[in-house]
Amino acid sequence: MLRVEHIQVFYGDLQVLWDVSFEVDEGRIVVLVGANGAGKSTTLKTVSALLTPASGTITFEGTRLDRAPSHKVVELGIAHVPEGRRLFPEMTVEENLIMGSLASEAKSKRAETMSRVYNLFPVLHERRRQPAGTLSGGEQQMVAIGRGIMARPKLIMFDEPSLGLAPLVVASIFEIIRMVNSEGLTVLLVEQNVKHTLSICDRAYVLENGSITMEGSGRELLHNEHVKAAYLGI
Amino acid sequence: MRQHRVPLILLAYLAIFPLGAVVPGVLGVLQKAASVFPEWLQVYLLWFTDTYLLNLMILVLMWVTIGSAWNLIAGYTGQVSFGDAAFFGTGAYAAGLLSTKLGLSAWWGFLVGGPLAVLVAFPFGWICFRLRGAYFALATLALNEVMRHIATIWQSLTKGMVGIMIMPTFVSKLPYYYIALGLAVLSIVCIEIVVNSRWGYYFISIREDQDAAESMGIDTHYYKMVSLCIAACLTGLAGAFWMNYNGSIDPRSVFSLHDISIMAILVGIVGGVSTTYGPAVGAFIMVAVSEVFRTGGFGMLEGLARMTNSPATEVVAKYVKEAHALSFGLLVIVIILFLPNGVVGDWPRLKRALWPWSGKKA
Amino acid sequence: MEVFFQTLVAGVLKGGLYALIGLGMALIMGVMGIINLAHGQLMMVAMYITFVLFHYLGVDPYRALPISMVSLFLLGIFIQKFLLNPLMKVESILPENQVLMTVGIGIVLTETARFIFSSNFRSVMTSYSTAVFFVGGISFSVALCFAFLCAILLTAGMFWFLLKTDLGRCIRAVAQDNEAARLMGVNAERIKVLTMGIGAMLVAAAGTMLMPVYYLFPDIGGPFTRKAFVITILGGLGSTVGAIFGGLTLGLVEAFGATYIGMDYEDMLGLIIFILVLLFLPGGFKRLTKV
Amino acid sequence: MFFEAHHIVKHFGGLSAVGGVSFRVDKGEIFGLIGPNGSGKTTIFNLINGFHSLSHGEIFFEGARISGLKTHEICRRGIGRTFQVVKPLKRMTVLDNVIASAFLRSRTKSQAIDLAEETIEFCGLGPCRDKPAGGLPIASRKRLEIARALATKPKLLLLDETAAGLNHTELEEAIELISRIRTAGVTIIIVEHIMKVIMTISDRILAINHGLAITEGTPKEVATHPEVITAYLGADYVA
Repeated sequence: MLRVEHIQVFYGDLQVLWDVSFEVDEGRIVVLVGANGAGKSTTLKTVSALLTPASGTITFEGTRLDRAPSHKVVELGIAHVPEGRRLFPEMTVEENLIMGSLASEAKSKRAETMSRVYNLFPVLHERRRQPAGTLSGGEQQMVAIGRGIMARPKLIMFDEPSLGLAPLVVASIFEIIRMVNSEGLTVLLVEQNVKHTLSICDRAYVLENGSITMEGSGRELLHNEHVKAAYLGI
Repeated sequence: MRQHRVPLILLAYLAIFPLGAVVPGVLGVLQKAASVFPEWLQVYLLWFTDTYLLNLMILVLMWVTIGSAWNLIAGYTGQVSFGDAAFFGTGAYAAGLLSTKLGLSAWWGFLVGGPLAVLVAFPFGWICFRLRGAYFALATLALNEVMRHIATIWQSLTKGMVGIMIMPTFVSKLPYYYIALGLAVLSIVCIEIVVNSRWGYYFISIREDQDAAESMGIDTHYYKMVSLCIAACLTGLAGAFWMNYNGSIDPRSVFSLHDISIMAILVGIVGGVSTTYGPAVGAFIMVAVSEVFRTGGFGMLEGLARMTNSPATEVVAKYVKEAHALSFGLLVIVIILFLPNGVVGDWPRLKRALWPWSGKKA
Repeated sequence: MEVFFQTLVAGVLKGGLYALIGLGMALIMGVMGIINLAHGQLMMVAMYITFVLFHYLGVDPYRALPISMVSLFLLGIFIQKFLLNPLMKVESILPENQVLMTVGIGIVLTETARFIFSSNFRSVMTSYSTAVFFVGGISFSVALCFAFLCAILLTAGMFWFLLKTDLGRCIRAVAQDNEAARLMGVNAERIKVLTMGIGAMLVAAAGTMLMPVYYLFPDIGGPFTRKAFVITILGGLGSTVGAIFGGLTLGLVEAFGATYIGMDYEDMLGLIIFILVLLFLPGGFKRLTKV
Repeated sequence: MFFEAHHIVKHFGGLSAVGGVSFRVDKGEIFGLIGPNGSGKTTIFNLINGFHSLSHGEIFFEGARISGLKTHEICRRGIGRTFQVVKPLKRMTVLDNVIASAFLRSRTKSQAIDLAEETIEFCGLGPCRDKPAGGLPIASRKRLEIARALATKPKLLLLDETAAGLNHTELEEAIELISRIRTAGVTIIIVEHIMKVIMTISDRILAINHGLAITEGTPKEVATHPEVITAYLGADYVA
C-alpha cells in the first residue's frame, strides 16, 4: 500500500535519513521503533511531504508522493497524527475535529465521522465546546487521533502517541489504535514505548541513526536482545 | 591590511582630487597628471573638480556614516531599526540649538549631538530590548514620530515647523567635504574596530542565536544597548554635520521617516548588511540613483528631448524626474527579492549574473 | 457634559473604522507573523479608487465600496503571491526581510499615487458629507454613522467567516500552527495569499467609507499604517478580538485627546499609548482577556 | 556542597512539567539524568540555566543561591550548557563561535583566540575550525556545542543529548570526549537518551518520569529498577 524506497533526507545540508526503505501492507499495523533522534519523525514528515527527499521514491497505492504538495497527500488518504499532538490550541475540540475533514470526500461525511469519533471518545463530546489548549494531555491525544480519523484516511500515521502520558492513559491509547486498525484502517506507528508497540504490531522496523538496522514481526523483535540493549544499555 | 587595499586606494583618491575644485593651480597639475590616462577615464578622475559633484559626494559620505551606523545595530546585531531619523534629527537639533539658543558655533554640535542622541537611545533601548520579536523595530518607528512631534510642538525651543537656520561657516564646499570624509572614515574605522573586538563577537552572536548567546554568558540586553548607543552616536554626529552643512533644518526634513530612516535602511541593505564596506557602496548607489532620477539622468533626457525635438521624450523626462522616490521603493523590492544580502554581500552571485563567463574560468 | 458626550460619540464612531483597519492588520500579523507596514498605503489606494470613481464616473462612495474592496483584495493577493511568499525561500541575514519588503511596497504605492495624482489634497464632497443629525443635543455625522454601521456589519461578517466556515477555520489554523495545518491538508501558501487579500479588503472598506468626510493625499498612508500598528500592539499582536478593542480605544483616546489636550497632540497620543503598552502591558489586551 | 536542586517545580500554564525534583551533584562526578521523551529533563536544564524561572524550589551552586539569576549571570558563575537542538551561530566560523564564548574568561582578544584554539583542539574540531558553523555535519555541531560551553571555563557542564543522532564510531568518540572533560576537572550533569552512553560514563543516575523522580543510584541500580524499565519499555517488560 505504502512503499518507501531508498529515501535520503536532508535538513539543509545535514543528512538525517540514509537509504531508508520500508513497506506498509493494507490492513496492518507497522511500527518504526528507535531511540530519540533516530529519524522516526523525519520519516513520517517525509511521507506527509512536509519534507522532500533528496533521492528515493515514496508511492502510495501506485501514486508518487515524494514530489507532491502536503495537501495532496491528505487527499490521497493519508492522515498524520503528529508528535506532541499539535492541536490548534485556541480552537474548540469540535473545530479541531472539523479541521481534520477538509478534503472533499471527508467533508461530505463530516457529521457521520464526527459521531463515530464521539462514540470512540465520549469524553470529547462532553468537551466539544472547550478550547483544545485547556484539555489534559490524554484528552488532547484523543482529539489528535480523532482529528486523524476525521479525514477518513486509508492509512493513519501516529507519531509517538504515548509521549508524556501517564501509563494508564498510554494503555488506553494503544487500545484505541488497535481498535482503529480493526475497523479497517492501516496504521503506521512511530514509538519509543517498545513493549506496547511491538506487542500490537504486525511488522516492525528498527531505525538507528537514520537508517534501518533490523526488521521483523513484532514478536521476533520483542524478544530480540539487541533491541533491549539499544534501549537500556545492559 | 590586504583586504582593505582597494578601499584605501579609493580613500587616497577621494582625499586628493577635490583639491582641484578650489586650490588654484592644483587643477592644472591634476589635469596634467590625469592626461596620461585615456580620455574617457579622465572624466572620472577629474570628477570632483566640479562643485555640483562635490555636493553629491558630501551627501554620499554623510550617508556612509549613517548607513554604517544602521548596519551596526541592524546588520551585525540583528535589531532592525526603522528610526534612525530620531538620532539624526537629535544631532541636528543639538547643533542648531547650540547656535541659536546659546550663541555657540554649531560645530560644537559634534561634541553634543552624539551624546544627546545616545541620551535618546538609552532609555528607549532599555525599554524595548526587554521584549524579543518585532517590538524593537516597531518601537523605533514610533520613536521617529515622537521625536518629530516633539520638535514640532515644542515651539519655544525649536520654533516648530519653521525650523532652525544658521549662517554657514564656509563658502566653499571643500571643508565640508573633508569633514564628511573624516566622519565617514571615522565611522567605518570605528565600526571595523568594534566588530573585530569582543563587542563585535557578542553582537553577531546575539543576531545568530539569542539563547545560545545568553548561555555563553553574554548579557544580551546590555550588548544590544551598547550597539544601539554606538549607532545612535554616529548617526547623531551625521545629524550635527548636516545642520552645519545645510544651514537649515526643520522637523519634517530631519525627522523624516522616508528621507532619513528608510534611506538609512536602503543604504544598508543595498550595499550589504553585515559587511564593512557595504554601506559605503550602498550610499554611493543610493545617492546616485536618487540624483539620476531627480535630474532626469543629469539633464541628459531633457537634452535628448531638446535635440530630437520629440515631445514624447520630453514627457518621459518629466516623469522620470518625478519618479525618483518611486525608484527607491522599486529598488527595495528588487534588492530584497534578488540580492537579499546586498551588492557586497551577494557580490559572488551578482558577478556570476553580470559576467557569466568569468566564473567558468575558475 | 455635552462636550464629553460629543467627544465620546466622535471617538466611538472613529474607533469603529479603526477597528476595521486593525482587524485586517491583526489577521495578517496572525497568519504571516509580520507587521504589514504598507497597511495604510493600501487604504490610500482604496481611497484614490473611490475618488476616481466619484470624480470621473460619478459613482457614489458607498456604491464604490464593493469595487474598491474587490480591487484591493486582488492587490493584496498579488502582493502576497509575488512579493512576500517568494521571500520565504530566500536565505538572508536579516529576519525582518518581509517587513522591509512591505516598507518597499508602501513606498511604491505612495509614489505611484503621487505620480498619477500629484501631491494635491483631494476630497469627495457628497450631499451627505456634512450632514448631521441631533440626538439630545449631540450631533452625529450621517456619513460617519453609516460608516460605523458598515464597519460593524463587516466585522460581524468577518467573524462569522472566521468562526463558521472551513476557509475561515483554515486561516485561524495556519495562524495557530502552520505545520499542523499543512498536515490537515491546508495549502498554507494559498491561505496566506487569501489572508493578505482579506486584510487589504478590510482596510479598503475603511478607506472608502472615510472618503466622504476625510481628505486625501498620497502621504496619508503613513499615519494610518502607524495607527494600525498601534491598534494591533494594543490588542495583542495577531489577536482579532483584541484589534477591535484596540481600534475603539485608539479612537476614544484620540477624540478625548483632541478635545481636552489639543489637536496637535492627536497623533502623538497613539504613540504614547504604544510606549505605555510596551512598558506595562507587553502582549496588549490579549494578555488581559486571554482571547 | 557543590550543586543542589531543592524541590524544584515548574508549571507551564496549568501543566506541571517538573513536579518537585531534588538532587545533589558532588564535585568531579558525572551525574546522569534519564527519563523517556517529555519527562522533563530539558526543562530541568532550562531551570538550572535560568531560561525558565522556577515556580517553586531553589537551586544552589557552590553554596550560593543561583535560582532567580539571569542566564548570563549563571554562566558567569561557572555553569555551561549545550543544547539538545544544537544552536550553532551559523554564519560564523567554528573558531569565531568559540572565540565569542571564550571572551567571557579572557581579558584580551588574543587570550580569547588562544583559549578558543585550545578548546577546539581539545574537542577535536581542529580540521573544521575555519568552516562556517552552519554547514557542519551533526557530529561536529554537537562537538561545537561542547567546545563553546567549555570555552566559558565552566565548573559544572550541562550536556543535553550530546550523543543523539551520532553513529557508532562518533558515539565512542563522544564518550571519550566526555571522560576527558571530567578528567580536566569539570563536573558534568548529562541528559541522554542513548542508554549505552549514560550507563558507561555516569557515576550516579537520577531517573525521572512525568516530572517526578523515580529513583536515584548507580547505573546498575537504576537500569534494573522495575519502574525505570516500565517507564522506558512499557509495563510488564520485566516479566
